[in-house]
Amino acid sequence: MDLLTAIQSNLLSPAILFFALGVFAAVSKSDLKFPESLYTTLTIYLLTAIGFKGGVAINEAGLGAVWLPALAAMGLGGLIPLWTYPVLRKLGKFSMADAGAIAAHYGSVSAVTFIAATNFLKSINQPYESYASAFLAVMESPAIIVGVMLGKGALGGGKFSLSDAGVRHALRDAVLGKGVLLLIGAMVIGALSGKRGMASVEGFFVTPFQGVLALFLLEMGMVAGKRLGDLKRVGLFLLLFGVTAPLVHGCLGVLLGGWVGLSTGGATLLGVLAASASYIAAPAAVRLSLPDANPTYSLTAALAITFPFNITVGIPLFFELAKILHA
Amino acid sequence: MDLLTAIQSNLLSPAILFFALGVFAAVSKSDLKFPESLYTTLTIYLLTAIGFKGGVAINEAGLGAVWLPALAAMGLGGLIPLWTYPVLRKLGKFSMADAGAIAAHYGSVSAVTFIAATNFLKSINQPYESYASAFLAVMESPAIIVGVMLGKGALGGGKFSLSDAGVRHALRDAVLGKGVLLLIGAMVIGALSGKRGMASVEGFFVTPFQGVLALFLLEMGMVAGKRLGDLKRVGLFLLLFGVTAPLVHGCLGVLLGGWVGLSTGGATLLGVLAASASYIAAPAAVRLSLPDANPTYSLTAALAITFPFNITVGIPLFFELAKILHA
Amino acid sequence: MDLLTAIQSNLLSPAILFFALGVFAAVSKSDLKFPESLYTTLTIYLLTAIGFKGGVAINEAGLGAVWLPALAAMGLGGLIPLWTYPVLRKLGKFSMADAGAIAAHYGSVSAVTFIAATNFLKSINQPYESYASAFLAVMESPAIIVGVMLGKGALGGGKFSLSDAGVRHALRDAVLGKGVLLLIGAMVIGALSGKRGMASVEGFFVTPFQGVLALFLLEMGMVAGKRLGDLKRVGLFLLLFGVTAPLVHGCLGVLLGGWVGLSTGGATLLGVLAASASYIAAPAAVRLSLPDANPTYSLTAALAITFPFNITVGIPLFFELAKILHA
Amino acid sequence: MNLHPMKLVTIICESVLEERVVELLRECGAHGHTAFDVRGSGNQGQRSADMLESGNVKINAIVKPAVSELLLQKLHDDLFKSYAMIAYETDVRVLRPQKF
Amino acid sequence: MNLHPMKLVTIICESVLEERVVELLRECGAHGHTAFDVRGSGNQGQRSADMLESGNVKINAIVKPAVSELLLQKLHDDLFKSYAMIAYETDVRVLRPQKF
Amino acid sequence: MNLHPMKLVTIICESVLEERVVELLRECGAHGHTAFDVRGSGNQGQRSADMLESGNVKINAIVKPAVSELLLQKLHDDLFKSYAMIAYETDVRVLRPQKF
Ligand SMILES: Nc1ncnc2c1ncn2[C@@H]1O[C@H](COP(=O)(O)O)[C@@H](O)[C@H]1O
Ligand SMILES: Nc1ncnc2c1ncn2[C@@H]1O[C@H](COP(=O)(O)O)[C@@H](O)[C@H]1O
Ligand SMILES: Nc1ncnc2c1ncn2[C@@H]1O[C@H](COP(=O)(O)O)[C@@H](O)[C@H]1O
Ligand code: NA
Ligand code: NA
Ligand code: NA
Repeated sequence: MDLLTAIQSNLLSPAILFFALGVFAAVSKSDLKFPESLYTTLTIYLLTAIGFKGGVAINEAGLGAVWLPALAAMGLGGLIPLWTYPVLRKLGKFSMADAGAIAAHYGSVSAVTFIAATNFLKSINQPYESYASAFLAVMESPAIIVGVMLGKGALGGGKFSLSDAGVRHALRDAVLGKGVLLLIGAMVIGALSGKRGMASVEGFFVTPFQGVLALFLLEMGMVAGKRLGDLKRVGLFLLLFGVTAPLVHGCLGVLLGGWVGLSTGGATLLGVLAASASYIAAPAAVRLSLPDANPTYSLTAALAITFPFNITVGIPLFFELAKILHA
Repeated sequence: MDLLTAIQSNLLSPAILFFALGVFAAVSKSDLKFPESLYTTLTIYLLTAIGFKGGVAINEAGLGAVWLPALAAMGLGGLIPLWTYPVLRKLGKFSMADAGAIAAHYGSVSAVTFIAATNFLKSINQPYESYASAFLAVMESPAIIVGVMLGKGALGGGKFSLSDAGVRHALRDAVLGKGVLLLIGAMVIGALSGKRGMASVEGFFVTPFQGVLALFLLEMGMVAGKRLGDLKRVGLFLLLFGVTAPLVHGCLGVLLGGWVGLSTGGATLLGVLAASASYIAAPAAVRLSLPDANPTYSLTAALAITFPFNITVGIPLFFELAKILHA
Repeated sequence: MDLLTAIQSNLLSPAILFFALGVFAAVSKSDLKFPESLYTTLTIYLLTAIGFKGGVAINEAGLGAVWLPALAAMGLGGLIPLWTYPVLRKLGKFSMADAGAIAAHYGSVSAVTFIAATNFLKSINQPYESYASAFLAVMESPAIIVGVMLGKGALGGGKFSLSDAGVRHALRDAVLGKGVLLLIGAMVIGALSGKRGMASVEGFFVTPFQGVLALFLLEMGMVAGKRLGDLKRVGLFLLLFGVTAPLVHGCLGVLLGGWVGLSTGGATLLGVLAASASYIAAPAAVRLSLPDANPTYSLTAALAITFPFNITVGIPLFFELAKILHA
Repeated sequence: MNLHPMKLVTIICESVLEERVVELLRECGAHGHTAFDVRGSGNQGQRSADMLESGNVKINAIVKPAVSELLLQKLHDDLFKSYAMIAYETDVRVLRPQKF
Repeated sequence: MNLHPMKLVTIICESVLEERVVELLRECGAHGHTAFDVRGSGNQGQRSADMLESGNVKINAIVKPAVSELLLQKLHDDLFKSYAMIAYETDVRVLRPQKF
Repeated sequence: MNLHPMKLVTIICESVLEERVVELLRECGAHGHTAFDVRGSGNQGQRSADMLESGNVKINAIVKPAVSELLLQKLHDDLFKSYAMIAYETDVRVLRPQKF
């Protein structure tokens, strides 16, 4: 299967099509509206399921196989803001706060993009390290901390201080936020209960999983669609950044994945993680600690540009790259 | 299986029994209460699932097989108000607004009644055209538009006007309301992703489907049960109408179904659709565009009379009729 | 498998581990929060599913097999307050209202503890009477009524009166509350629709059941964890009571189960029911009818002491006891 | 336009009380009410709304001044002592006084 | 600190009306609004919020006194007769008057 | 019956701020609060409540007049500039003044 076939087959998967339907619903101003609690419920389900499955995989593969690539993933996440921040400052002319905020979002990761990538690999029967959700878990926080410090000017001797109530709340959210807690918690549970545990809860965490993702992407499509109107306001530079950054970071991730010994599937996933931008953990933490950053910039770029780019074109692209690398 | 056995087996299905439990809960004033978001969530699930399955069926059958019966279904829906309106005006002595409102509800369709009918057919192993949910999708709007125009006196030179804010909102809701959007959207997705798509989301859209319907009918039972108290207020005429209209329209639908070449199962479904009265799309649209219509009339008739009649007696009845017709 | 292995295997089941994760989330003040409607939704699901399955089992076993143990269970529930009340009054120095309230909670039962016990038995392939959920249904109300009467001083000629609005509402909730209604309602439905009904809704009420329980226990863990801070306030006596009462009642239940002819699994379940303390039906009914009772006492004891004790240590313990008894 | 003064009575209490409070409202002469679920904290600790049993509800009723006085008195006498709750009165103006 | 008097207009109506009422608010000159779903009872019976179609919504807007008057008048003329709804005005004080 | 005047402070702000605002309330001397999730629109656009991150919360606290003043001042100084939010004060009357 070449790149075009891969992209096409990806575009015709129910999950992606439901995302498109959501965008359409938002743009056409339909009265379709998800109940406010459904978004959170689906998030909890997806994070728990992906964490649990990853834990069962760790139980089987052993921690020995996981620590090196996980460390590499974590490092990559923490480093990404270090080059995106100056680019945003110099080329994008963003304020310190805005540049730090955007850098934090792009260094952190998107769980749903990751899940869409595992679905893509499954649909084409491409094996991958199922413990890869451990990378997702460890990549969420570091970039947020680095990005916030950059945005506060801490590296230039600025005013990053733990006595600031916003920073304190933000740090706690970055390290112990619901995303990390559910992912790592469910992972530990999966690792402890192993195959026998999986057998008992498979009918909930595995059987309906892909369908739930499709429903969630319908809602994500509506959320992203409502942000399309903001595209004009964020400016051309950020539009370009929203596509270039995932391309660059995705390639880096794939390379790093190959280098630390991941399979074609695993390297694809690390690429996808690096390419993805957070819209759950990062927005809340950044909003609290960098109040002067305009959330429209980071959220619109992450949700309305990078997320759709990754789930439609990015995933098959990084997969093709991983294949070439392993050939 | 003769009519009585069919009715009896239908009455003992979990879905119908859960509906009865819901009515009991409402009537006995139990403190059972579904969270406000659960009703909407279940609606979204049922509409998406039924649409998606229909789309996969269209993908297999080809649009060529679908368009004629779909067109017939649509026509039937649009025509029903044309005779129910004068009946309600002349015999029922209803005001123009009320007659138009009720006509709109009875021309439009009830997704849950349709789903209960497919479950009935499945439970007796009766095959049917699985693309029949396309009929459901196209029958929702036309009757609403016709009924509202009648209620506004448009056909008698009255004041139906697009500059009326209520009418504008109502038209948009009728054509692009969440019901139609989810049904048609999921149908297109099913048609595009086909069998491969179905394989991936089957564990969500098919496996738990009948159980979710049972839970939804529990809630519907509570909603209908709360309306039982209004039965006195709507008058004897509407009580009779709530049973006669589905009988007449159901027979019409079965006949039309046979005429356009549907199987016994398919004709049953078209009959059920014609017999059913809307309580999702129609109430909102009608409320906005015919504010002087008393919603107690249309909602009580649709929910507390016609809906229970159809899911208990109507479905097996129309099935028997379809069998006779095809024998 | 001896007691320690049983306890250990129970502690490593996903459900128990998710409970621990919930406690951790609450204690660490993570921002993880379940949407307010999710708790209710999961409760409705669990009660309906367990009731329905029990009904199907009754359909198979016949009412003849069920009535004697059910009556015994009901009697046990109603009697428990008769000795816990004086103990709480004399040894615990509680006020009449408080002693009655706590007695009502401990005589009534916890559906989730029961479900966790059936899961434990299933995971070790121990058969049990699947109609045992009938015991759960009949044990909920009697203790509440007895406890409230005791708390009102009715047995000492006190002021228990049906003209008290609180008592009236409470009685209705105890007898017709959502817990009883869903359990008994679903049970009747299961008994009426039997195996054929089960076949149609199995994908919803059985397949994902254990996973849903795990998710619910995550939330229960958070609820219990938030109450840990109240442990100091309830005093040492209640801490001891929260562990001693389930031990005593659990043994009684197992003995009674053996005596009325239940299998090892069934006797275990009756023990678990007797040992469990209510935190759904009892709190609401008691709050309305014994307003002077401090809900912190009963809820903290039931939720933060007895519930965790039962699902971790109690269940395997009562199972071992039942085994010894049947050996 | 003619606005008429009325009293808005607000009651925030344990969810289990909703039905009783609404009954009380009717008895005192209120012709309607509005309710919704809230979370909160007060003397009796935090009330989190995750279980109905430990959640709060906020109930509003627009009533004539005399009704407000009666209502607050009754709440005080019957419920204030035993339950986690607060109640307060606000001045509002409405268009159709006969409705309340 | 300088607090400025404003009017808080509250509208409780059938959920289907939300969009129209918000449009009306804008037309009358409100610069913002807040909305949430409620249940309630009134002249037109109980409204339970289990179906959107039979639920209520509560809409708040802080506006200048002149806007409040215009708004209530419009609600009265356009919607009061046909729909289950109430509206009322309260005096409030804000810090940044130019915002409203 | 003896009603005592109090101030009701209402804050409508981004959901992420809830914890900070409640802390601030305590610091300024409020003895309780009530909160619930809302949607709305204002200067900073529409806030839809589908994601916590873009939702609003409405926080109420009944406090003594002095506390209200302090609170509004603090909100103004610490949060108004950077966040989507409004705050206002209403006069209310309560039965048990010592509770607030
Ligand atoms: N000062 C206050 N301001 C606003 N709401 C309050 C206040 N005090 C109490 N409440 C609400 O009333 C409920 C019961 O209060 P309490 O009886 O003090 O525990 C609390 O959970 C809050 O929702
Ligand atoms: N007196 C009242 N106090 C508070 N809310 C009311 C009152 N009357 C009506 N409402 C609310 O307004 C809605 C519509 O009222 P109505 O048009 O009287 O049926 C009701 O469902 C209640 O939510
Ligand atoms: N005039 C207003 N009336 C009622 N609520 C408002 C008003 N202005 C703003 N809000 C609420 O406060 C939130 C933040 O406002 P803003 O900072 O203006 O975007 C909005 O999302 C609304 O929920
Ligand atoms: Na990234
Ligand atoms: Na119809
Ligand atoms: Na018990």
